[in-house]
Amino acid sequence: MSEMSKIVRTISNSLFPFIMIYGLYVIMHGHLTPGGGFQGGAVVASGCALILVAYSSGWVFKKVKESNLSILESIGAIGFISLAFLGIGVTFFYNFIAGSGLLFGEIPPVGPNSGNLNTAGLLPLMNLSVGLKVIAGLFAIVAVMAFVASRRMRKK
Amino acid sequence: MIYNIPFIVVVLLIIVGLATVVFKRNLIKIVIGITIIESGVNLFLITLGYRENSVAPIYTFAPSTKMVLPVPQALTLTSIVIGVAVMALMLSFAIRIYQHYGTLDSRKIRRLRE
Amino acid sequence: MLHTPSGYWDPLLWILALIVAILIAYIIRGFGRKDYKGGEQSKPFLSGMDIPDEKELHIRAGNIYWGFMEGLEGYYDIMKKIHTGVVNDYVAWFLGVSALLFIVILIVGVT
Amino acid sequence: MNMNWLLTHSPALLIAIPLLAAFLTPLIDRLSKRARNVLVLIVLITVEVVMIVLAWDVFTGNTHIYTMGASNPTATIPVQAAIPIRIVLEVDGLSAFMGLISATVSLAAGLYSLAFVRRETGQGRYYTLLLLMLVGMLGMEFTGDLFNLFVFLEILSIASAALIAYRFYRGDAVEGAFKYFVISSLGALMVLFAIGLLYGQYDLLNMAALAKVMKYTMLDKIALVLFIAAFAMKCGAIPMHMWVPDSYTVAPASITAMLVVASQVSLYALFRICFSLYGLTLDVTTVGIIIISLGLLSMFVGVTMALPQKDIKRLMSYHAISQTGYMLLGVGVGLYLIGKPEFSTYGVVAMEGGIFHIFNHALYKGLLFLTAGAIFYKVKTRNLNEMRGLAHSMKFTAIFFMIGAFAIAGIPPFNGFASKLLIYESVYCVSPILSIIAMLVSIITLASFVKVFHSAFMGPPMRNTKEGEVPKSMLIGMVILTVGIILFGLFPGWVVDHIVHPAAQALADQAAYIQAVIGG
Repeated sequence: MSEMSKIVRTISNSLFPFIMIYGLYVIMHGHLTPGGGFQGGAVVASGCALILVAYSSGWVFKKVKESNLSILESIGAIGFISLAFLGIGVTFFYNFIAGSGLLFGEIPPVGPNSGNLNTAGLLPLMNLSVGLKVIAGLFAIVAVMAFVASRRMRKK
Repeated sequence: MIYNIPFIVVVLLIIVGLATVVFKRNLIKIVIGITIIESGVNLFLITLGYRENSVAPIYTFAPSTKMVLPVPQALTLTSIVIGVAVMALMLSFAIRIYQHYGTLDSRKIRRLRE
Repeated sequence: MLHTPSGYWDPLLWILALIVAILIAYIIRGFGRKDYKGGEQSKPFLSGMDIPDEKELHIRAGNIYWGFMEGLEGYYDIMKKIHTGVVNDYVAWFLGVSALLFIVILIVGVT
Repeated sequence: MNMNWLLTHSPALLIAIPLLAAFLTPLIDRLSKRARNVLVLIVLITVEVVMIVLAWDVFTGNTHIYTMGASNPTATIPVQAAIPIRIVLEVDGLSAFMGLISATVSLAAGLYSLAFVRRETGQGRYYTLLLLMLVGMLGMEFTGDLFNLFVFLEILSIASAALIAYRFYRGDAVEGAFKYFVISSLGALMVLFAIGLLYGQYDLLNMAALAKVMKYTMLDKIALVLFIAAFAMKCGAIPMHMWVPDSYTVAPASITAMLVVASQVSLYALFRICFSLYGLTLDVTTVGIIIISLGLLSMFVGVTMALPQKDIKRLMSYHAISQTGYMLLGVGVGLYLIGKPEFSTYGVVAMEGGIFHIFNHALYKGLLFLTAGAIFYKVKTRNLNEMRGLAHSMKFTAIFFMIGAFAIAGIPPFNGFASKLLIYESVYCVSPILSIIAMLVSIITLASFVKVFHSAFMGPPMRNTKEGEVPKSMLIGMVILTVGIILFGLFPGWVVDHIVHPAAQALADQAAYIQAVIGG
């Protein structure tokens, strides 16, 4: 896959930050609104895929190494399971931060409210680590597939 | 009757997907068939979660009416996540098979038989 | 000891019996002639043909049970034809069996 | 960290520890290969030890319940609700029994892999996927929740498909993986559809709570058909068996041993659905006959197809199908007789035979596949026509192979005989023909292993092969399984009384299963 025209590149350049911010918003607000780690991660990864399509997979692989992506992916997964492990004093997956007043530890008010980001305990942290895993994983999948396909085309 | 339309679509999607998997010979089309079946099943799950005159289970400025139980939505999401992994792995198998066999025709990809 | 509906099974007892049987066989062997050194009778005989050197003789896997396979040729032809190696056919078999199970369970269940 | 704490949390720990280690392996792999191997081994041994401790407690009569994220592990029903809505793990006799099998075979396969895949690339991911397979198996065995069953089923199939294609530079490996994956994801989707059907009617996903309100309506029957078809396909029952020889043949030998257990886990899911979920509401005669006939077909066709094979692993995969038939037969007879007066005498024994055979099968079939891998490691071919005289250089492998072959053919005093004896003597109650076919299949099994032994190990030594035995770690992997075979063969009475009987009892007693989760 070679580089696309300047128009495509410019437009994807200007779209990319918005897609990123929207994806990160979805990850961050996972415990309040529909969405969460996977959905936001998929949005961010699709933004990365847009860059991939606009600028050829070879260019992307000069900037990002596939092995680094898999490290990020492992860290995301380890983070998720470690957070679950932290609650093992009570039960596995026990939400010990909720209602404790720590980060994300406020007790949400009962009934309709405006949505306080600083609630829900472990859930936002888990959303973050799942988001990290999904961004790295999906981007690696798309990038590797594009890279293999483009190498194949060049051979012909 | 109107509430049954999603279920009819579910059955149609699953039948189309199964027909694709059985009758299409191209590996990529087989993968597409599996994905269509998966969409049918996902639609089925999400339809089960529908309740008339209820709102989505989001607390932000929600009117104080009935909310739906978000379990079917959670199931559908999980199944979508799994579906992504399945599709990615199948497609990478298809790429590898194309590299080795030079074809995607399932009738020619049969070194293992008897 | 393992109890079954009509008896029991004890491997230790079985091993004991095996040892006794081996002992008896060894004793019987002791009655044989000590001075027997082999000869023409101990060589393999194949319709009077020359036997190739024993070190080169090995029947390969494809030739073992040839007669059995020949006898059941019709069965094996069908079974090998069924296993086509085409992935669509595998799925078709799965769906066919599901359909059969549907018919059996739903119809038998109604009556 | 005292014993009680460990026992309470062990169901969750058994799934969580390998899961955490699975994602740690690729990171540690970058630092040092040796550290990675040590980590994998430590985790596998830990899982085995914790599993034995847990299983011992379960076999003495305590069913373990674990509710994820609850304030108390046994609080299955939250205060605000009347039904179990959290993820519940339920470890009863049969779960613990299957968990023991998975942990043991994984340990053997992990040890074996250390030398077996030493020359391949991407070993970090190999061990990740191996541990994920273990997670998938244990999860499927322990879960008390239908949707979780589906999730772990998919984890198991994705990890196994990726491992079947591990030698991706060979075209046939990828082909086998693709075929396996298409059919298994189709089966998993059917399972998901069936779960949706049940959820739509009862608004429940917990198996015990579902079992309590199960009415066996038309939709329940449709769901049952989908469950039976999908899980019978996953365990390789005959008309849907084609993926088994294709994928078992091309996978690395250690993974094939794991795949055998993965198939047994699908069998477990089939039995769990039939006995614990549907139970007596089921039309037991019809479903029993279906499972018995699937078993008979698998036994007979599997063994006859094994006889003419020239590929050593393909031959063994057909035997795996045939041995699965014994389990289907034994437990199918149990299902057929349940609720009838003969159940307490013949039915229980048939189920014990079928369940005991699962463990035996995992041990000796795992061992046989590992020896086949050792042969492949040495001579670089799977074709039986091209090998001969291997006993000259691989004495230990030859002995292990003989033990495995005797055990699978049901020669006393090895373990295969004990479980087959139970099956022969009890299925006689339904029809004498069943016993006769079972014995006939055993004889043909012996015949085909005589063929393998003759063509691979006997005869003059091969030229162009290196002298000497396979590396030590591979031998240790085989020794673990061999010791299991011999111990189970010598003390079958003890094993049946203390391990198999609780498992069969847990399967047959649906009321206890329900009560353990929702009480009353």
